[in-house]
Amino acid sequence: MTLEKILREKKKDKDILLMTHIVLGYPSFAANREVIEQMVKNGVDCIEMQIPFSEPMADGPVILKANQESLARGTRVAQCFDFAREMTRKHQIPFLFMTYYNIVFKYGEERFFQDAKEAGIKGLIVPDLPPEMGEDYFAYAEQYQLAPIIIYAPTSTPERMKTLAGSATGFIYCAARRGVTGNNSALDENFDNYLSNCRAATTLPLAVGFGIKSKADVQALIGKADMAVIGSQTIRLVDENGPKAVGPFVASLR
Amino acid sequence: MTLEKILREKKKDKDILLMTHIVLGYPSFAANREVIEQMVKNGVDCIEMQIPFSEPMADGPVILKANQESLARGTRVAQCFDFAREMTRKHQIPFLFMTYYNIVFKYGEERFFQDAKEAGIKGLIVPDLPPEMGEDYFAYAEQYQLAPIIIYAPTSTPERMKTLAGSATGFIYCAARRGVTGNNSALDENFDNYLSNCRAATTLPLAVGFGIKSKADVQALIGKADMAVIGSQTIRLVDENGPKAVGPFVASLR
Amino acid sequence: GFFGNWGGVYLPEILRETFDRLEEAYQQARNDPSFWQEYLQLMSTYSCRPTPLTYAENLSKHFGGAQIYIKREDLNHTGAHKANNVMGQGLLVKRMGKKRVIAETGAGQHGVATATMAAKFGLECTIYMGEVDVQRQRPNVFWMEKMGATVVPVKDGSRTLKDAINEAFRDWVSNIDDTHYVLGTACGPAPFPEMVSWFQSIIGTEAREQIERYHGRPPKRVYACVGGGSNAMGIFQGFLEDKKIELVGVEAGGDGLETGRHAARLAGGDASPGVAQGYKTMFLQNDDGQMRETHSVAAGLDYVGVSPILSHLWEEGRVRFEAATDTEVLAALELTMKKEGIIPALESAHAFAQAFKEASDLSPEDAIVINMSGRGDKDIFTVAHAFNDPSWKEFIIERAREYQKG
Amino acid sequence: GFFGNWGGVYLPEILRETFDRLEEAYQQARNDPSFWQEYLQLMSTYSCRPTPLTYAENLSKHFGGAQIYIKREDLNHTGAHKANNVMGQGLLVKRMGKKRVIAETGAGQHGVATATMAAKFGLECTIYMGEVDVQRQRPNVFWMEKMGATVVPVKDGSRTLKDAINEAFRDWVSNIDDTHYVLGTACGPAPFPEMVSWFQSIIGTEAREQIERYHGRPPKRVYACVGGGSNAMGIFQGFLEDKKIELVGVEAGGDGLETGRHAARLAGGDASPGVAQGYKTMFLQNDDGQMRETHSVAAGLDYVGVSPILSHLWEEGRVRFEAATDTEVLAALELTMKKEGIIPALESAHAFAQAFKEASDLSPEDAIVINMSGRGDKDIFTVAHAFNDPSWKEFIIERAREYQKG
Repeated sequence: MTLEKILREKKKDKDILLMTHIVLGYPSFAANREVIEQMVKNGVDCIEMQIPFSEPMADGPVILKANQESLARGTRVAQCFDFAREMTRKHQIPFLFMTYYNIVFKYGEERFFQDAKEAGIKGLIVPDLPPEMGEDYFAYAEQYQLAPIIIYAPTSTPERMKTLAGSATGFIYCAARRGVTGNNSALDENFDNYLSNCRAATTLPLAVGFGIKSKADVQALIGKADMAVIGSQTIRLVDENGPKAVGPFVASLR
Repeated sequence: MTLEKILREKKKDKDILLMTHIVLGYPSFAANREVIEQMVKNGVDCIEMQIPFSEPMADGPVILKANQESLARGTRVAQCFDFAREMTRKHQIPFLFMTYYNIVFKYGEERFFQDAKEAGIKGLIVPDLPPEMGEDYFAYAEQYQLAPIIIYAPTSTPERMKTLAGSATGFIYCAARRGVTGNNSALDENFDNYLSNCRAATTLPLAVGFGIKSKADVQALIGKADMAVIGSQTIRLVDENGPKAVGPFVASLR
Repeated sequence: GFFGNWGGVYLPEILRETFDRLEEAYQQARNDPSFWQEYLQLMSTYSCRPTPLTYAENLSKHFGGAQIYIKREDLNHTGAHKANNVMGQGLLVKRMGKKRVIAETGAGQHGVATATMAAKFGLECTIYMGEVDVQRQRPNVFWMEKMGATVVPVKDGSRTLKDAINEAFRDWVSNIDDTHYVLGTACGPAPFPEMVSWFQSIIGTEAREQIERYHGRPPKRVYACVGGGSNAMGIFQGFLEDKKIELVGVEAGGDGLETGRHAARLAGGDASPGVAQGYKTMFLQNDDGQMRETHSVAAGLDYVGVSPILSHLWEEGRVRFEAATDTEVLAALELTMKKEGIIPALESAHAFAQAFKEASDLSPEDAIVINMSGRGDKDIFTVAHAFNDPSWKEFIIERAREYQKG
Repeated sequence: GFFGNWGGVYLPEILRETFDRLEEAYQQARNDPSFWQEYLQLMSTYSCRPTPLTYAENLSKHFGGAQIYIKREDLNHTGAHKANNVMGQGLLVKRMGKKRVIAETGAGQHGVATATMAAKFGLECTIYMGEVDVQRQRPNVFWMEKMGATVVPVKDGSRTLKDAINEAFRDWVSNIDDTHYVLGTACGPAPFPEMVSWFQSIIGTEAREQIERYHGRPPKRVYACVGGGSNAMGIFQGFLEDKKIELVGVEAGGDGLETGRHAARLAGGDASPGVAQGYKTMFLQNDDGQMRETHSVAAGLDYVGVSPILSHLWEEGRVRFEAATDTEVLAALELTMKKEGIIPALESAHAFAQAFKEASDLSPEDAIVINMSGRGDKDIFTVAHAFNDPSWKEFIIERAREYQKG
């Protein structure tokens, strides 16, 4: 089943879907395992697993630090694939890889898609690869039927959104505001306009991320978006209270 | 009696005359008093008393330091005149002032000559005032009958010596070598040529200074010069062994 | 935005609009002859352009080969070629009507240059600098602050240049409307490599005219150090079309290519193609694509990537790349000071070191040009430290003693 | 050798021959047009002449009076106008066939400039520097030594500039045949005041041409700081003959003229005529003629005498003299950095301070020129200290800690 289809199926029973984020190898693969377990048990619909990169330009301090510490502890890309294979077999929700383009490029684009497919991954989020720069990448995505998630930004014009939609499958990731991951967003009127523009540009499900931390944030998205993305907040939670804190938090969101 | 005449009289009884040097107020006027007493008692023929100056450009480290310490202890020009008055009344040898031109200039040239005359001073040694720069100075010297001592240097040409001799009275101070006060001189063949040039340029007595420290140095000048000048050496002596050491040293020189 | 296989704009969607507008402003400026006139006017009245080309008579005799000429970017305002780029971008900022500039800085020179430009143009200015670098490079921080810039110590990650770049991008994505990011070298996403090279081309244009005037004909070789590559791009552009002139880019050999502790991307075989910080070039990275630690005595050369334009010229064989080790560089610096009374920056001294290795292979009929990208006297802390000067250490200790008393 | 009542050659006989030969060489050079051509050529290829005249748009607006232009001697090689004099004397040394140069230095700039010239011309070089200054100014000592000079710490007297001068003269009288004493400013016995002023006149010649080109007519006023007076003589000479142009020399007001802790010879009433260090001028001295201690935040202005030519121009009323206090100077320095991105040396900042006091009295139709004699960034130790910057102190203490560990 394609990612889009899976999400649409899940959406039938829920007001809004939840996607969460982890950084692979941070604080350890064992912790990742536990956190994912907690997430899945508590109703998360989709998980993006970030393969750490030494230059995570679009990430804020929390995820940046997680990337660097994971690498400092020796995390290798091959381990990430192994771990993904393990998770997709164990848990019946879609898993995505999130990373930066250099990881894909250096791995070899086709090989990356092959291995990701083989590992049961459903889609890829690569924030520093606009479609203009990724002809091969998008071709392989189609060939291997992995969703190349496209990101919209508040600065994207309606025309730009249409163009981008042409390359998208799975869902559209709508960055809720300017800036990087981990800061607060104001879900105000401008934001509603922005989401209407997103909606108008594509028929794909819309995921909204950047700065979502509470039930109220999630509630505010019902009817406007299909999926809420929780990023840095679970990392903070694990840092402060350990993997066990993730379950109750996720459960509280919906 | 003019300085020249006094020296010629003294020379009648001696192979060579001795001139010594003190820095006024260093280590104190009391010490100066004692040192001069020792010098006169032991046959010094003429004493140059240096009025200290903050920028003694032609002096080497020993006399430089003496100048600066004297000033640091508060020595004033007026005290130097008072002290000179006391010495000239007490001792029957000629006393000269040695200083730099700024001391004379700032005091007022005519007043300086007047007061020096009144204090019983016989001549002035001002190493940084060549005759070309001192028209008034040399006029006052003549008016007040104080000898403006002229200095010859090893670099002075015979013509230059002749010209300088035109401004000189008292005696000619022949600097024994290049450099500043307080270093060693080589009294060699070049030196003999130099002294012949000096002798040829003037009929005035010749004093030879810079670097004379021992009986041998003084002996070597007999027949070639009229007066040997002992400068830094007595200051070193006083620094190391006190004023009492000066008498035996001076006595040993001749 | 591509040069052969290199370059591009690998950026998050949030920056796309900003880059479109920047590209537009750059193209307009480039097509408007009055812009370059304004730039030349600014550089000849605020900085000291044209900078001289100095004939190094003593060095030439010493090596007994080629006649050595030195292009004196050290005599620019703020002491390095960095001024060319920064003042050019300043004019562009005025055109775009932005009110604020940000920049990253490692050793601090680009930060000082940017703060200078911001003061001159009346712009708000924030400089991102790794906390470690803030501590190491206090003098530059002091001047930046005195010129009115806010210096933000970046406390994330390794707290050095890379993290400062990340933080500057983060600021930019949050403040795209009023802010321009003054990138410091001919790297990064398009149009930066081309734009920075364009501003720096003033070096090559002048040098070409000067060497022909003094030497009567073009040089045999042109040497430039290569960190990001902007000074090299600057001087090479004056000689690129004449294929008979050999262009030599000199990278940081650090402790030696064989030790792995270096920053040689195009000389030696340790780098591989990659995409980071918004562009594709040869990076020093591991098999996974993680950037490696680099090493050089010269902070300005201590960088994982390199101008995509230089990667292209390397691939085409138009520019030869070499590396000079820290030890060779200090020796070249010392010789240049003693023989010519000129103090190259540690970065620039790499170009000198390579030129010295090769000067005697050429004939006295031939000329070579070394680009002296900046002056070394501003780096007293680094240079005295690099020479391990005992009196310098005593001096610092004595100073500290006074401050600790106070 | 006299300028009105001032100047002369008050020297021991031992130096007469040397000065005669120097005077001769100077007159020959002055009458030989090819000498000046050679000088111009040297300064335009080894240093960065003509140095720019920068329009200070922001400062002009800030004061709302005269249009402020800055003559940029800071962009010279070695960072100050000192290079003009030193390179000129270097050419003269070559003509005289001497093999060795000596110089005195206080803060160290003239020493660095002389060491630079000696390296360039292949001359032996000894720099005399008070032991106290050697300890205070380690960075400059470091560069002098690296350029091959021998720096001799003078341990006599107060172990500062005056004693270094004495020691340099002592060296000279002992080594007259092969050695030239490179005096650093327009003071001392003839022909130094005139000769140094001649070499520095390159500043005024350029500035006159530049201001007329940019402003369309001559300036109303020209400001220059005055220590020994060489940068002031340099720029004033371009405007001296046009009596409508007011020339303003700015001396070190230190803690204020009323405190006695200053170095103002011609502004204020504390100085009197005197003769020292070989020439007659206005000196800060007591009633006995002993030189006084002077004080200024700027080491280069902290001197008891002043160029005899300036004493003459003062007496004639051609140049107006003012004093700027340390506090005014630091404020002017700070404002110039913030408004223009330019860092004047503490010495030069005196000229800025006085110009700022007066700029708003003039009309926007009028222009004034400030001579920026040198750059301040090389004086980080002094400037950061003068601003009492706490982070600077921490930085030094931290550095010292590392060295003490090592």
